[in-house]
Amino acid sequence: MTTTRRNLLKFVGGGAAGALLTPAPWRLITDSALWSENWPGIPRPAHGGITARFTHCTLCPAGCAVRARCVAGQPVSLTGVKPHAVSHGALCPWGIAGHHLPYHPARVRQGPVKEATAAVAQAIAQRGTGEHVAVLDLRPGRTVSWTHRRAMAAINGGLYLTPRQPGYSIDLAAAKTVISFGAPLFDGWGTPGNVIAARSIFRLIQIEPVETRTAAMADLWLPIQPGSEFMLAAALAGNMTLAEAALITGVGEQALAAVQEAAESGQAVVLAADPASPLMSLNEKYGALGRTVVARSDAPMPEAWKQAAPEMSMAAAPDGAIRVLLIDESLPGGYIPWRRIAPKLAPDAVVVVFTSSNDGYARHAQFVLPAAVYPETAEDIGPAIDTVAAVFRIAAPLIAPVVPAVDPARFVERLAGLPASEPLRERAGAIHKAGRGTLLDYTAAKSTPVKDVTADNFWKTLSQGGCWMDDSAKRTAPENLVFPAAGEPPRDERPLTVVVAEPRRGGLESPLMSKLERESNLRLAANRVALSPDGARASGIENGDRAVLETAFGRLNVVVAIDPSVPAGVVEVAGGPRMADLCGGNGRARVVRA
Amino acid sequence: MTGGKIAFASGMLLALAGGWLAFPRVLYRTHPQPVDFSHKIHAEKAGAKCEDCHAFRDDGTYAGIPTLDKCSGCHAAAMGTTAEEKNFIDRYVTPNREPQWLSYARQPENVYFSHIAHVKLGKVKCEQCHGNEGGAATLRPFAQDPISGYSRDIWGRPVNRIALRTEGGMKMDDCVDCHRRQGLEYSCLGCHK
Amino acid sequence: MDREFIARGLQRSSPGRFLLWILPWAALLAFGLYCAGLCLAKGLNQTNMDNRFAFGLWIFLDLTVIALGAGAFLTGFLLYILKLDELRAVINSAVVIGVVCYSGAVSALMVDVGQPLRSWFTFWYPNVHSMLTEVTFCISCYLTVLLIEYLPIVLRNRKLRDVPSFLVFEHKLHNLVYVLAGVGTFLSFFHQGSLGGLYGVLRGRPFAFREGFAVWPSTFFLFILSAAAVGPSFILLTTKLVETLSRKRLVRPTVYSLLARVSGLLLAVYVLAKAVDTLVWINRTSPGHGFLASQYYSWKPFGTWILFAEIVVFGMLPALVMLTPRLRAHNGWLVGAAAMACGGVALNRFVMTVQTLALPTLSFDSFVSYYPSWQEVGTFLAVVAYGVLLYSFSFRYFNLFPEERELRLEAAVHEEESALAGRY
Amino acid sequence: MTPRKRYGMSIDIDKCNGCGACMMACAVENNVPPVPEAANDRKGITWIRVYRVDNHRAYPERRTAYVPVLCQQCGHDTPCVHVCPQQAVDVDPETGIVGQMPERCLGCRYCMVACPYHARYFNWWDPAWPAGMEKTLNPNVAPRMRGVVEKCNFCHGRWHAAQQKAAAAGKREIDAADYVPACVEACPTGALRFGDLDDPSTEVAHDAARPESFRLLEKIGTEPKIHYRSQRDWVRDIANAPHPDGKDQHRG
Repeated sequence: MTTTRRNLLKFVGGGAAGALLTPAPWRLITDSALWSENWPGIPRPAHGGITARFTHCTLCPAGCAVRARCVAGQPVSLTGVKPHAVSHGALCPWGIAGHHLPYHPARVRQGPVKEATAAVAQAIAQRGTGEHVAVLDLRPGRTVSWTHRRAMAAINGGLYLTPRQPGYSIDLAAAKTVISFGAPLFDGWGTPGNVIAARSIFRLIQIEPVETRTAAMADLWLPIQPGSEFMLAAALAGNMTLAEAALITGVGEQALAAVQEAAESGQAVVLAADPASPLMSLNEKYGALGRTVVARSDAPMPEAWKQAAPEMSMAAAPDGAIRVLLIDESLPGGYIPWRRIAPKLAPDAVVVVFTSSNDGYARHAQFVLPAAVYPETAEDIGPAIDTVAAVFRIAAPLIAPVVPAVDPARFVERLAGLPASEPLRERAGAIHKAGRGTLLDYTAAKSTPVKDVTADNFWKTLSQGGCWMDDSAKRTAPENLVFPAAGEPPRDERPLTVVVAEPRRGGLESPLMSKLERESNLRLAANRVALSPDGARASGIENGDRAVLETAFGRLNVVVAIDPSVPAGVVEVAGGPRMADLCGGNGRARVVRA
Repeated sequence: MTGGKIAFASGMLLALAGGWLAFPRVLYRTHPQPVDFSHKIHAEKAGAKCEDCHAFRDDGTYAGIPTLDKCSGCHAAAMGTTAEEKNFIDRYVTPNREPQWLSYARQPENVYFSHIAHVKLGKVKCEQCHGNEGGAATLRPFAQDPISGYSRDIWGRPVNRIALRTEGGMKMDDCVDCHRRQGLEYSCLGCHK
Repeated sequence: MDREFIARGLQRSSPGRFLLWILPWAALLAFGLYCAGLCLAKGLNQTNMDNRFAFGLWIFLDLTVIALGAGAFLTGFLLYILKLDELRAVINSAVVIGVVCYSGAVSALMVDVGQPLRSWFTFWYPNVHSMLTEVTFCISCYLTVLLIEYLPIVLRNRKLRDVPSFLVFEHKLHNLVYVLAGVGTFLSFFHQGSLGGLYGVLRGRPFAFREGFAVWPSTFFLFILSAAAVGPSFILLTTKLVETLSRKRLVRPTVYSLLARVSGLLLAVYVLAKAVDTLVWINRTSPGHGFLASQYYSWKPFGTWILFAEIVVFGMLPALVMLTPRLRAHNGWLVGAAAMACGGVALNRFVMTVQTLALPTLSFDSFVSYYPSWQEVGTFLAVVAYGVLLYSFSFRYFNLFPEERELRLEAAVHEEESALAGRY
Repeated sequence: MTPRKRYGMSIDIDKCNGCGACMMACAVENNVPPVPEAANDRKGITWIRVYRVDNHRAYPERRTAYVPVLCQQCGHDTPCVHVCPQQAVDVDPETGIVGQMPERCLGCRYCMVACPYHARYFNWWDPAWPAGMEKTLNPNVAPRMRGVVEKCNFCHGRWHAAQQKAAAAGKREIDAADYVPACVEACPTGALRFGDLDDPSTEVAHDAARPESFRLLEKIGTEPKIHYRSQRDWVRDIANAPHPDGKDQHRG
């Protein structure tokens, strides 16, 4: 037999025919289809025993009780704890995905700890007379806040700065009518479960220019001309006729009369988006002070802690005199625009921020040190605006820290030369000693009076995500409640009023928030603004266009959504540090096509 | 002309031989188990039953292959004289390192299989699916299909997919056979996740 | 070398000129294959399709191309079963067009699915209720039939004929043509229909949903009719095009006339059926599902003009032209009408695929639009380039038009005669 | 054998404040990855999606409501089931749940075209979690791969877990309290309820029978098992076919 081309072809043909009669090709076809189930990049969830662990959410002052479903110890999903006296088993979308934060790709993972320590020490040593060391605590009222305050008291010229605090609590259950001037009741104002549980009791009148989630849930929504809230308040206070107010606010006279009637029919409370707003003074008229607006109560604390620096607002701090500013941004809180802070700094000031996010003060500080995030550390949560009885609840860590984080309290303690302490434990001891209130043990699903619990068990239960709650005391009116008078807004020729329709605290949020912000349009993403069809047309902007939001303080690149529910002359934005730096509350802005 | 026929036939024969004889051998990649564990010895000498080591957790999930602490309970020091035991103690027990057992029966991620439902409600014996693993004196090598990544026990044994008798096993066909016989076959998501 | 493959008695351009013609198409094909490769390697995120526009350019291409390729089965049917012998002049060309269209469509589909490795599941675990199963089975079977029909054309190549066994094989295949034509017709009926059924069964898309007979919605029959109607038109068009490009006469005018008559007749029947179907749908089917037909046409740019264009401008008009002997005899009218008929079917497929998806179904949906990405367009162009190339090679090396040689001889004789006549 | 169930959901639109907790809980429970930056609201995967709907009036008369839309689990002539060419979609006769098998799916997307509720989602990208975040995946649900379709299956992983729990207790029938989808569990306002529609004692069966209850696109005859309700006339109108007016809303 000779090897010809033809024979070679026949050989190959025979081979092909033969191969088809073997399992090989068929098996390869099926195997490759199975390979598509397992091709690289598809992660395999870890398996293991399933347990429930408990903690409290630290993402906002609400501090909702959290039940974590853990697989082999690792939390894989979070739910509320029901039944719960305050949080009622509810969690907000941020809280539901809180266990993703340690793995956030944008997290601050490392920082110049040594350099920052040296620079701070040097600045303290070299500071001139009248120059201060200050801590800015974005979430005052926590136990570590007291550490900060004690440390600042120990340092000569130490200041303890905080954002403006309400200084009162709201007992929603005591209200029959809630007149809300843009307070985002259903979107971050208080404890979600508490607001929802109280919702069936009160009638909600929401006064704000755009239909936010809260306005959509209100019994009555009054779409008001942006910026004219004080006129409406003046009319309610009787300082202006309803007809005049109707003309200015754009709210019909009848609607105003209805609000007035509801407000005066008893048990009304006025709430405002800014808890320190002058609008809150209407509560005096409606007799809400001491009934709905009540004094805040704090959990007992060790006597020794009272040696602490007083809370000071940023405005009260002396100009150009802060040589060292330590910003505790480990938990997101009320962001103070940088333009209010910058004038307070000395020319060669050292600014250190403890944070997990690059979005806040990290943009302004010299030293950015990584802070731990929820649920990595044990800490307590300051009081929420709508909890009346004092509470002490600990966010028990659910996972080991993913990055080497710096504890701001330890840093400040060391700076002040205070001995290292276990403040949470000390405070738990003080609470136990006071002997009041009840201990909620989520693991055992029971509550026990504190006096029936040993100190050790009390601490053990708390440190596993338990909660202490004070007995309901007699409501008293808040003391020293002073609301500043309404100031004149600065003149600004820009055509649009900025309305923050999407409250946002800043800080990290789960990457899965893309479901709400990009994969659907349920929430306004940080880089998006909404314009009315008319407003967009005036600027020559189409839906989805890139544009620049321009205010007196700067510019921001945004994507525009056109939304007929936005009134003309308004640009809806999402809150957050960048927006706060750009315009603060209700500024004026212009949107220009990019 | 005959030359052509011979060429055709020889090509065919070669392919047939390759496909039927060589292919099944090269398809699977075998890996030895980290320790040559003898189920037989443990069953006979220690009188262990399957569920003594392969236990359920409190929540009803199946814990699978026991972890090292279960072994260390008895084997903190050598109990016998075999080299394999000494090896096991030196390499795993003393340094407290988990042996990386290769599970013959690990189902694909997309399979939901509840041991407790089968054992407790269905009264299925371990051997019915796993075969007489408990009586084996030695651990056979772990054979894996490198393309699909699945163990030979759960996917594609025998390679020609012709089974003369319906036997217990852990392939989807085996599951479906048994469920179908008992009228317990409803939907994909009954057993997939 | 090249010469040896070209049939005797046929004149083809020089290899250089042919290469010049091939090169741009080959470049386009290469670019298209790159695009398709991107889609396969990186996934369908390379396209502009999305959850709302889950079908895009490629499905439109598949539906259109398969409708245009219907000439293959219809010509076979008319020639072998109904014995319209004139069509022998275009049958080979029709088969090549069929092969081009069907293999192109199948290749595009392979890129279009998210998991091509699992495409055989449809054969192994078929869901017999799915129109797509019917489509897959019939198209793959019919593509096999087409390839078998294509084989004799290849084997009759001048060089390949040298192999005696090929010739024997070719002869045997040739005896099968009647069977193949029958099977092809049967299969084509079903997959053209089920391609229509694909949309007609969509209860959730009242714009596409139609009632029908037994398991088949009316679109099933409309698609068969419309595909059959434009098949001959497309053959007519391609033949005219090849005649223009190669500057040769390939078939006799009577063939064109016949193709136009068939096309016109079927188109007329289709337009009638489509009109009746539309009326039933507007007045009964759609309102029965809670959807007023008027709302479909209130979303710009899809006004009622599209319905008018589909039925009257690109349906009735070309049908009338092709059925009128005087107009049909005029080359411009003839080609124009055939082109319009093809355009009409493309428009119909566009409406079925694109408009169906663009329209909202829920009251809070918005009307959505979609523009294909360059990767999608590239893949689309690859199919076109592949078609042009396959057809060009087939035309060069195989005898696609049996009358070509006779016509050339006739022309030569005619030229001689007129030359003679001129001399005297 | 256990008696057959017909699981369904009731949604009180008047209670929904559009917070999005259900969407987050769903993605967490079902191992749905976050999408790449390039994705928009038409390429993402949200098994449950809350739409903003409005009354088509201009500001200040405009009013908004939030409507969570998930797979409506059609009970009759289920559009996606009979279009799938390879039986990757089926209805479980025991539970009435429409199931999707990603491993069987070819990715042809015909089912997505068939679904009038846009409740089916395609994996346009390879699933990708930020490094470390894959530790938070739920072991009861298998992650999907690129190129397949997925959708809500009433948290079938939870159904499995409930079954396993019942089996551990030696029971064949699950405890109703053990099987609640993640969205229902997460809803802070209690707008979502879940249960057996065939059991008249359940809250959902009661809700479904209320006069203000409606289903989306009921007229097309697919018998969806998600029952919405609202006291507001204009909200109930969303059940019907779209009107072309007032459709310039882009954030819905």
